[in-house]
Amino acid sequence: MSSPFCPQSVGADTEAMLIKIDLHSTGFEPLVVLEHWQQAQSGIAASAAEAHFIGRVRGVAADGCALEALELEHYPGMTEQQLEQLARDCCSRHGVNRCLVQHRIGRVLPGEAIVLVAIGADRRGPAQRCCQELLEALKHHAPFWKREWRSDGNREWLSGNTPL
Amino acid sequence: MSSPFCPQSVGADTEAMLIKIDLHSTGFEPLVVLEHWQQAQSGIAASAAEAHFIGRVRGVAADGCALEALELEHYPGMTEQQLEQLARDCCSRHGVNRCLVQHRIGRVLPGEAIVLVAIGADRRGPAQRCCQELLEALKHHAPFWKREWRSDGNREWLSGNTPL
Amino acid sequence: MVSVVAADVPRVGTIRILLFAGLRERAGWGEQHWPANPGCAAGLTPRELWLQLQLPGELGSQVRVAINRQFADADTPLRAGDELAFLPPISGG
Amino acid sequence: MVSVVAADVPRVGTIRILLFAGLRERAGWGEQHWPANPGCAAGLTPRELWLQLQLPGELGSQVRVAINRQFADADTPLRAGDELAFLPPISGG
Repeated sequence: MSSPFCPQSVGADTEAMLIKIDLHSTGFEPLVVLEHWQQAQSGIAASAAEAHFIGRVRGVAADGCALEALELEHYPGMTEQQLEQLARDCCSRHGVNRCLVQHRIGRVLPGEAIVLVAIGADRRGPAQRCCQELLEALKHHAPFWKREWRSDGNREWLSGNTPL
Repeated sequence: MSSPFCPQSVGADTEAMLIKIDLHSTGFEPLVVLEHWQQAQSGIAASAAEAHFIGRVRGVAADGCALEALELEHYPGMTEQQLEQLARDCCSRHGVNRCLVQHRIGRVLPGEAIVLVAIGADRRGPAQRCCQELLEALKHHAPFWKREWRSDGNREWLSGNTPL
Repeated sequence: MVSVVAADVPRVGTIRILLFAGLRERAGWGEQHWPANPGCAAGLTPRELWLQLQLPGELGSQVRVAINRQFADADTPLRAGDELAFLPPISGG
Repeated sequence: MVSVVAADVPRVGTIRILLFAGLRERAGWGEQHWPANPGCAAGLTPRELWLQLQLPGELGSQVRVAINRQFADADTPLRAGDELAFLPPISGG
């Protein structure tokens, strides 16, 4: 149904998929990055549904010791390529059009953000599911490795992720 | 295992459940609210996993017409009580300890935030699941009603939520 | 326990009835006080009031009941001083 | 297509082999160039290199293979100029 009083909107469906991925070798502020990301989506064009996830370094190592820092090694070149591919696949599977992935590399301190995933979509279900799924995908299929620097002097490479 | 070099941390488990709920009769900025909420959790005490959801008013009404505004009526007194109860139940079910719910009332414009749910937890699974579940709970069990003010002059009460 | 907003002191011996949103507009009113002598309201339920007030729509499938700001069964006996609300389909978030 | 970072120009006639994280530390090296004459590397696979290099751990169950920065099967024939990486268990995010 269309009338002169009821113009059809040009919605998010017609926009290109927008994926932004960054690796940070120093600290980043998730909310500051989110603000810049949102500013590119002003007014009516803003996503009706946005799901975010922020992961931070715990203060405690896997063995219960206090943690001094987490070291994040990665495979330069492959990491970026994999993140891009995982994001693109996940977004098109869920039909979402906006995706932000930020990941730390190097030495990360307790309380600092390691990862930020944000998804913008027209519906809450796809936004939430895509955010969850992309987080799992990058945790298992992007070439990152964590080493714990413990306060007792031990340095241990982790052989996997914490349980979901 | 405990040694002088390996003090046991006092983790989030021992903290009380922290629930913050607000109704806004004028616009609120989700990222600003989140920033204040996060500032209460500084340094190592910051949640290792944080899941957010932001819902905004679409520019298009249910019938495809352009939307001028969304009117949000609620049941003062019951709304706050219900939100508190839903949040408390959901958080204790998922074992999470930090919860933020912000909801608009009154006249809300396209692009403006209607709802923000944020959950802080020690693990990503509980954070994400609790955020999703609490959003569904408040959409169906907190006494809010939306009326669309359409650009063709129609004013229509919605009889439910958009599909998940 | 009866919980009320400061501006709306309950009238002794009445049941305060509230309607919201589309239901309020279809009924043409948003608030009524129904006489209910203390001790004599026994047996009066939201379902009976719904019928007596000839409210539009279907109680149960579409319209939910809250007594004193808690969801309640439509067959719960009401007491003088209660705040009863009929809630059309919720659409928050 | 061989994709390389600017600082690491591939040596013609070799396969560049990379190790990471715990695997690199246990092996005691992070990068090697394995001779592979163009056309003559046929048949040489990551699995064979893994055995010849006597790398620690288990290929497949623990260690994954990437060829030219894409996950690949450990039995994929390698070609001169390829970048081969052995990836210990991933723990990102």
